[in-house]
Amino acid sequence: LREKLIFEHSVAGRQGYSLPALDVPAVELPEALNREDIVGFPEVSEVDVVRHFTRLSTWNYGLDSGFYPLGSCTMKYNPKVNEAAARLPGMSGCHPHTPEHLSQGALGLMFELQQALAEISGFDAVTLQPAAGAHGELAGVQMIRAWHQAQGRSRKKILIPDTAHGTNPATAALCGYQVVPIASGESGILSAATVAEYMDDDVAALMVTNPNTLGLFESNIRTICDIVHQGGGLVYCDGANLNALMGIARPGDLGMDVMHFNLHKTFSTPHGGGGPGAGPVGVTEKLIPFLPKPLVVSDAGQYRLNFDRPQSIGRMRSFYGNFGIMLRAWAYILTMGGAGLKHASEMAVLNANYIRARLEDTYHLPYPNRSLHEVVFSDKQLAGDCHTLDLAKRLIDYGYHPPTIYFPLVVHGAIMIEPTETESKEVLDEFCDAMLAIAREADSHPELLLQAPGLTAVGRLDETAAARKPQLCYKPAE
Amino acid sequence: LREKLIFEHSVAGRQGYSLPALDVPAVELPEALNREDIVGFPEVSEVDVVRHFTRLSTWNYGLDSGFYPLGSCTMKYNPKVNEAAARLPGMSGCHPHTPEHLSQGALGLMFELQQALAEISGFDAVTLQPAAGAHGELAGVQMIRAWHQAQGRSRKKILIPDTAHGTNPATAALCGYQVVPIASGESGILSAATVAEYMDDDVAALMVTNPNTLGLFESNIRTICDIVHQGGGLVYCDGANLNALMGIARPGDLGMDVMHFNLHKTFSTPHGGGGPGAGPVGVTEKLIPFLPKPLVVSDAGQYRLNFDRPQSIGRMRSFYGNFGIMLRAWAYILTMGGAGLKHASEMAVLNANYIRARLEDTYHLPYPNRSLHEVVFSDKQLAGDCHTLDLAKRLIDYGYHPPTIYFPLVVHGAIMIEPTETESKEVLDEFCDAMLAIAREADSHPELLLQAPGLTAVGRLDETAAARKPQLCYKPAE
Amino acid sequence: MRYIPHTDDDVRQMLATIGVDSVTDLFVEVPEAVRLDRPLELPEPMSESQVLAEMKRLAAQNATTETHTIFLGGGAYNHFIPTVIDQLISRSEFYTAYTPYQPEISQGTLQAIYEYQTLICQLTGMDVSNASMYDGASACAEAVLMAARATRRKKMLLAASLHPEYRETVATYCRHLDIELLDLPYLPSGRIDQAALATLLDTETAAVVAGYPNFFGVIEELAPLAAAAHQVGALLVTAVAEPVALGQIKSPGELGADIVVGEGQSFGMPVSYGGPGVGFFAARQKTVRSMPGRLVGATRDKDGRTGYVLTLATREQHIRREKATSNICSNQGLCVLMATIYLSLLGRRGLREVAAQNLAKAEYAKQAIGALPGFSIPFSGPTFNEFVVEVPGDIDVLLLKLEQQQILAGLPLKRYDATMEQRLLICVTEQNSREQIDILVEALKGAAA
Amino acid sequence: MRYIPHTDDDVRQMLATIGVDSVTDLFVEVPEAVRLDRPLELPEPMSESQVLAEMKRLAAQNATTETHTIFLGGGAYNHFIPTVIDQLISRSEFYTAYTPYQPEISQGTLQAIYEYQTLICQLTGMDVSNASMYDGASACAEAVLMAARATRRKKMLLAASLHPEYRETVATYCRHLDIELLDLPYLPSGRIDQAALATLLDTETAAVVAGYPNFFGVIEELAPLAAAAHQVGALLVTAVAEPVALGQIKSPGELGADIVVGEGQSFGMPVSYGGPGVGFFAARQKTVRSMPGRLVGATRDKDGRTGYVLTLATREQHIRREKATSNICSNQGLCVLMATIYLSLLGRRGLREVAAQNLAKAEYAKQAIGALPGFSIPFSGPTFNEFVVEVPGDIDVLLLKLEQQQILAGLPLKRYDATMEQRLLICVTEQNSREQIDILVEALKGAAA
Repeated sequence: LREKLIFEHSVAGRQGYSLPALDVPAVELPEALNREDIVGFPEVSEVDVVRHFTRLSTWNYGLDSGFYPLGSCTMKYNPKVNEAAARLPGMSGCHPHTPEHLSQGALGLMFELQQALAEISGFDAVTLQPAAGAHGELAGVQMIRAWHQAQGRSRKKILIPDTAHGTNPATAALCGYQVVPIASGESGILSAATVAEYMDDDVAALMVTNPNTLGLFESNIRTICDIVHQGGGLVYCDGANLNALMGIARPGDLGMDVMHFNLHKTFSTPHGGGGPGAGPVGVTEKLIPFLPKPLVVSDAGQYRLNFDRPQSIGRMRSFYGNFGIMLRAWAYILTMGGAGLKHASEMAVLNANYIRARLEDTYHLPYPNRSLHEVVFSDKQLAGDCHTLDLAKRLIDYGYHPPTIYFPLVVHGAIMIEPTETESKEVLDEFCDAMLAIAREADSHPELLLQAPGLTAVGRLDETAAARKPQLCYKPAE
Repeated sequence: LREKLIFEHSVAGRQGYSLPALDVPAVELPEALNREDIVGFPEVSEVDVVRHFTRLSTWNYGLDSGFYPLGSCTMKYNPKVNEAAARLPGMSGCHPHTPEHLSQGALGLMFELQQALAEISGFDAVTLQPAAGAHGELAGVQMIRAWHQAQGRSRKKILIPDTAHGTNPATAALCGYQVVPIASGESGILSAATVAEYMDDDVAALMVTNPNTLGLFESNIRTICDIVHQGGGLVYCDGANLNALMGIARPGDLGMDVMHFNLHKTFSTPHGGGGPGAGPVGVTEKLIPFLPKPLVVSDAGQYRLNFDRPQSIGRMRSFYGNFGIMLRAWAYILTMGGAGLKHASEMAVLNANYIRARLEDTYHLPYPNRSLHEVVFSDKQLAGDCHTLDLAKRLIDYGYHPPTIYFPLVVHGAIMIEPTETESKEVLDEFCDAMLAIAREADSHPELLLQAPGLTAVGRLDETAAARKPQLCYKPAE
Repeated sequence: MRYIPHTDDDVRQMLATIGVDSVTDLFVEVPEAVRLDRPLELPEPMSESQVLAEMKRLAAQNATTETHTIFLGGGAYNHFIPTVIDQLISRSEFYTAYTPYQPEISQGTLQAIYEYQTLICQLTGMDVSNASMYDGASACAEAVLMAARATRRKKMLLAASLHPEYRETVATYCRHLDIELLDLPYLPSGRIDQAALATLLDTETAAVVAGYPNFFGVIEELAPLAAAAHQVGALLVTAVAEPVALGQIKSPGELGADIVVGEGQSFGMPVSYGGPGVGFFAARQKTVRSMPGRLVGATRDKDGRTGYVLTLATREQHIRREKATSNICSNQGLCVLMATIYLSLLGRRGLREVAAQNLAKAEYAKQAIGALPGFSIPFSGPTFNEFVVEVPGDIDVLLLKLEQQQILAGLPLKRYDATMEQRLLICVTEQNSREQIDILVEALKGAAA
Repeated sequence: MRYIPHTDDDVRQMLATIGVDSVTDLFVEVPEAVRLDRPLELPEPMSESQVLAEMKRLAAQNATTETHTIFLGGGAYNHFIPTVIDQLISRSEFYTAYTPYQPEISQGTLQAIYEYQTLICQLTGMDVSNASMYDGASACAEAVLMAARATRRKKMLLAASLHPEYRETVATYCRHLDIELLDLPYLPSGRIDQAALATLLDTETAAVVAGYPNFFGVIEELAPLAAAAHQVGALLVTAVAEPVALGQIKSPGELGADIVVGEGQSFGMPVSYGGPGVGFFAARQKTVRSMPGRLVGATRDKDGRTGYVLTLATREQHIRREKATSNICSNQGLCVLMATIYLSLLGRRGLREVAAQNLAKAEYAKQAIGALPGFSIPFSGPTFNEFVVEVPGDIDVLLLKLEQQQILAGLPLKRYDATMEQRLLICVTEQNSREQIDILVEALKGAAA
């Protein structure tokens, strides 16, 4: 059952809004400025709108619909109390230009969150301004560059292992750096020797994800950080996988200099179909002067915004960041406490290892080390013509959201599973049973995989056609 | 995909709640009173609960899912702003024992709603206490009996036409009355002569629905009321179909003495899968002393509850009624205003007549008079072995909630369609197209009807087996 | 009009299809003489923002736990409501659906009711539960009617300690049915006087109706009541206005009750100025066919899949009309769902813990207030989360003094019983912190000084 | 722990399957030396009721339209938010899903984005819109980067009347990319000085960046700017911080803009202390492949059914990594949905009516305040819903006096520009009644007297 576009529901004269009568004289703009019409905009009733988006929603799969083991995305349960907190009128209704003495609740929350994230990560200071992980990366690498400049150096290269997220090289490039890829090698983790080999006095930084995108802890990280530091460089940590380490080990203690957090991963804020998230950044002492401005500070029990930061890299966006997301993360931290966060990391790692143990005889495991919060298989042992994509689509028929596929790039046909701690053993068992059943189907009835999914609103879509002749905007038929 | 019962998700030790630590000394009850366990209760996490009920919801069909033309139920759009209003902490959080001077908002709202319902219906006073339509009927018939008693009479019979809702005779019986059914005759409406024939001095009241359950206006109602009144009886109006008459004609003006409203029908409050509703009752002057207590009154700008009502039939339930539902109805009335309510009735009648016009050549129309807000067909012209039930189930396959079926009882294989005013011409056209297509299918491919529905979580269920050996409570397998 | 989609053009086309000239022509069967010849006198229509502003204006005139510290119970209870409940009941598939007449597209509602029925059975210790009724008071009235049907007797013994609004509602329902209602007095303990019961009980007696806990918060001893009633062939009806208590006190079923009714508002519903809540109603297996209200049962479809349907409809009024077991034709669907979600979240341990906190906090308050000079606790029986206090001086003055400190100290009982003009019913739940209780105690002390 | 389902028994069984003895053994690859040897120092865990209470405590310390009459704009706007929006975005299928990587089970998100892209195109008069960016300021920075890529030039002319936070953000993004940012001054009208523009423009110039309306609420004349820019092969980038204006002012596309960015918070999102909102980004067809951010396109499945997919991913970093058009790898999904619902509800007439009310109310306020003794309106250009006022006396004292009357009168501009120490930016939307405006005017008069 197709749901029409909202534009196709439009009937001239229908309306879905109401306004109080205008209580002041109407004003006409000069003709040169005046807009007569918004051609194409829909005219629908409130009922039309409600049914339209309700129906659209039923074609989506969310965390509350079932297991969503998308690797690298930490799709943990999004607590409902956080949503209620974010909707308190005193929170959502506070204007960003409210005088500081009349927004102490908002400022206080942000200050406490900065402190808590610093404690969790082992960094000395945290900015909450960046709007997402990649935005945090950008702030982080800007700070690295600003620090080098302040030292009077202008290094040009950034080292990035092949297990990195794609945003890492993109960010480095956006800051004017040349990207030097490093191979992580057979073990899946960086060796100190490799880093030493690449390190020279044109290297501004190493960007590393820990645990990395194979779910492996970078065991040599302390030594690697020492090597980079001795070479005059800094180490950037992509914090996307912090969910494996809370209360276990702190990136700041490991020798990293900068790290972004993904509040929408580690701290349970909803993913929203692609956002909004929030990407705070933690730094060590020496980078504090370069943090974006403003920063929330506490002065004699009053919270205020400090704009007077002459060495700051400046502003990453308007206002103070995605406050609504910070608020949810703070509610999560209050709920969990320190012991609860550690327990979350432990159970996340337990869950991933359990899946690994249940599937490793059937699915090829390209890296043998003990992995942490996620596990990466390949499709090497999948029978016949069936590949990772087919497996993923077949999982949809079984009622699951597929794992991340074809990432990380170092694994051919990668299947990257991150269960998170909020899933129960029963859920994992049923999922593993499905994975094992699909492996058998690949052998006995490969067409079940190749033609999947079968129960969705649409079948596999022609992405090539979409890209070849892009249709990005609805135009009514003439 | 079956969703297990919540009990089947239970795992010992799992928990879905949290409490602050107890801040006073714990207390032990004497052993004779103390309960050790609640055997069978589930132990599940918050995530389990959220997924379980989210999945259950997807097997339901609501108004926001699509057209829901359930006759006699007035399934109009449930405005979202009313839901928001009901959730204001100052509304939902007000305790019913709050002193009157600290609950003026709640009392004021109830007073204004009483006044508005009186104006809409033409009655002299309104009680908001009854919790549902049938509860309002009970209050109404109790008042009729109390009035007769106050007059020193003890009449024993109530006249009820065969087009009445089933609750009417049940209510009369619950008040100790003997029910005398009257045939409505070929025109589908009551004739004055018939009523005169049955009227005698043992008749306490006539209970009538107007427009009646065939969607027909009781055109003789003024004369009929006169006859009943002259015979010393009263007329009860079942207000379930008020959605046809707002601003058009008022039951109080027609000569009725008592009427219940269904706020969840006429006044847009949500049906909630079967409730809660609210069933206020309006009465003429002479019945005011008998209204249930307490009643909200206004004294010099202060609202208060009047408990001092010696002739009152008493209390119908605890507290003051379903305040949360009244509040939504009041928000609806504020939104619509007088002209808006009249427009709603007009468009509801237009919609029903449009469906009638589009389907009357194909579906048998047992009563030829002009109907108002709903239209009743029969399955007489449906081909082959297909009956009303099969048509209804086939409509599910087309994406619709079926109309009311096999009611009213005077129509064999009745199909009772009430579109309400909130549906657009496009929705009605698509529905009529489906109805016409199904009529053709009944001829060409009857199995499509007989085996419907095909796309639902379960197929047609064995209701006979359910009633023969009732399983009303889950028991775990031993 | 944002809820009515008709454009002028739509109306024109539709009238043409119908074959009439104007909307007025659709109303030809409504005689001119009875038509309303003026506009309805109601407030002018408001925009959405105006409606919300008006509602906020009204809401600001009501005291709530956001503005006051509240110790009110007496049939409605301030318990914590987990956020999950509102999220789930706000799914339109639940709240915009109606009675599950078409089971194939109503399995969500039906399965939830089946789960609710099971939870109520487990909680009350009974065999069958219906799909809910309007509220505790009307459920109690229906229980009395059912007892009369089941025993074919007309005499009812209603505990004087039963919630007075339940008693009044029972009276209204029984008014015209020749059912005799007699008072069952209570002792200084606040419990039913068993000696008086022995005198009143006879083979004409249909039922004994007791609160559990009763209106004074006192926990009755049910077992002897059941034994005495059963000896003469009468039933024991138990009414539970505060079902959180059942997390800590033995189930009525275990103690011999035959029908257990009550109010479910405590299970995840806001107090909402007294409604909507939900009446629960549970009974023994043998009486299932004479139970009032809807029932949901499990069955199978043609492929053997389990599904749920409304069942035993032969008891209902749309089939048997005046011979139906009651005139109720709905249930409190969405409130049932709220209770089901609440009880699922709290579960086996959680409900017991919440109950334990209520018990402990109320006891802490009772001891402290009872020890205040001039105050006393008139009933000696064990209480759950509310208790009666005898206060010194003018009670209205006392309460006003506390209101000025933003405290609503309790429910004065004189409204229900003129002989209780010094008595206050104080309720303490898990939502009241020790600090709040201490402040109440100090405030009472100060106000009485 | 209510979010973590593991029982002790589960943990034991899972460890056995894995083949290790304890949870600690799972962390063997984390060297002992780097493990944290103490508990995290964070507040003790709170129950749900405690978390809510703490959040309410904080919320009560913030001024909002529920506590104050507010005339703040300057990049975030108090518009009425129809209730429908929150109802719909609270459906878990929307808000708990992630980026639509698997289109077959993400058609809801994808179709909504496609509708959003279309609405943005219609509103801005452009050909293509991306699936959104973080906010208006960062979208503006991305537009500058795109202009540099598209023109292969490095000189940018930024209007001094552009929102200062947009200007600062552009500066941060351009910091290390050898892009030169020059100021484009404004006239006493508050509009860009076209003579100065003529001097600054040359064939090195990549783009002219103008606010529309600008930071002072003044509506720029875009057509001459576009003409001048195009003459030297430069682009016109238009940044719209208050897109409700586009309901009443001509679209930038119609006037010749090449890239239109802006902040969508006005479209149904709460001000939320500055975030989240949504950055919109639209451009001409020919530059689609150099646009940053995600794009959704229509396509078909094997049975010919229409469906939507993320497309032109070759511009993205997960394929081209350091050669990607930007490092952005998400969009503001849920905020996009809010804007889409808002614009659908208001539609063709509604957005124009809302804009007309903003225009009229702000003009009413501007006239009244401009007429007050000692007050003046420094900029003569036409304004939309905000305007600058020059106030007499100490501005901080003035504002404090108004705060005491629960009025937040506007944004003092000295924070952004020390030369503007007497200037206040006042914003009036459809949410401010005439009565509120009259009170503001009186209060300003009184405070200055």
